[in-house]
Amino acid sequence: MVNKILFIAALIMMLAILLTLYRFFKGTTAADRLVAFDVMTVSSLSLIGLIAKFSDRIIYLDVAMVYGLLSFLGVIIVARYFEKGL
Amino acid sequence: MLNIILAIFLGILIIVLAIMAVLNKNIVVAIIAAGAVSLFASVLYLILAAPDVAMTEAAIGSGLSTIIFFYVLNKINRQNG
Amino acid sequence: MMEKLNIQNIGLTVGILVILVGLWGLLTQKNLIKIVIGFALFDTGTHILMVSIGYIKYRTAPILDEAVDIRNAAKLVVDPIPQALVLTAIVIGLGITALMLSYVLKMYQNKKSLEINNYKDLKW
Amino acid sequence: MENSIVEIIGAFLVLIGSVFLFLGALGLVRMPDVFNRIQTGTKASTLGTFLTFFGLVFIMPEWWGKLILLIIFILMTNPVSSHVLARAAYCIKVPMFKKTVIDLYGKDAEKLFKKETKNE
Repeated sequence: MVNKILFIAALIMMLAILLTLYRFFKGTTAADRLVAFDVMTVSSLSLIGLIAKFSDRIIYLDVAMVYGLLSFLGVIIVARYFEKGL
Repeated sequence: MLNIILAIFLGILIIVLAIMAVLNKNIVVAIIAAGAVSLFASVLYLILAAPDVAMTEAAIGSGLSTIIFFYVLNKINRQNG
Repeated sequence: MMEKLNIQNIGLTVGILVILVGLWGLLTQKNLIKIVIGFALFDTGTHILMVSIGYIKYRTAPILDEAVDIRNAAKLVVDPIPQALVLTAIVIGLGITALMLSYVLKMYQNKKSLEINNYKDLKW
Repeated sequence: MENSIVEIIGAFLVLIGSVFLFLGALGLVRMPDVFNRIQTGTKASTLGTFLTFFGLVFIMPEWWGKLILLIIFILMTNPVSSHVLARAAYCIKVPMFKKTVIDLYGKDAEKLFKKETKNE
């Protein structure tokens, strides 16, 4: 029961990542693509949480933490570059 | 079963982002796409049972590489005018 | 057909395709920074290829904690040697990327151009 | 195979979180300009990730320490990145949607950017 519901949740998250990939592919300005990148990484963060539950290892959550920190850093760096140079 | 679906999905995502990083005219978008390739490759390493490689790839391949690319791009723009 | 569809074969296919896309970008682009981006893609492809060589079916990550019994650990975990090799290769790839970018900066300071067609100094 | 009622509550929380992530991505496709996309995308995806990790606390009770740490981390960093993104998009003058009614940030931003360039 629980495993089936989590399987459906993982499928919905994959669909969400595909929709943001469409915006990343088509977005007219560079800022659009940066927003799409941000939402894509946050969605895959919760996908990592589901992978950790399915394979039953707590060590995978550390990867989620590093992943979130580095995606945040990337968005900040690109936004600073847009604003007035690094 | 979920592992195989996730691996196929991440593979398609990685290849589409890589083709976009090669073909796009705008250099900023190309650098962001190359960073996204590294980030999704780290999720693929997680499915291939290598969490230490996933951590290092997310930290170095995506974070530090992007910072170095934008540092050089900023220096080039500043010399221009 | 369905027996061939396991995670190891998918990883090998994705790795080879990313290597080919990176090589295509390395050879056909005219901008110097785009060439360095193609090299970075090539690097990522080789890493995916090497990690998926060491994967064994139905086994888990080679980190010993309470989920993995120490006495039966050799029958429970995947091969850790390719992962250690890739861990070294990632850091060396960062070093090579930084070196190539510093060369790009020096070349731009000399000629004020990023086009590869303007650099013909060695063809005399 | 029987599951306790707490685990089923957690699974439904994860399902609601994934639906919120999907709605955020749908808004990212449907909205007309950059600022609307920033608003709908980051707000809905923050709530979706929060609900997903909170549901995993119910399913795996012995992992609660790292999951709560991740929730606090998401709640701190995601609004900051959305704010920085909106400021950068305003600064490079991305065109707004043509039905935009009011722009209160305009005059303040002009003064602010002028002062910053003078200081340099």
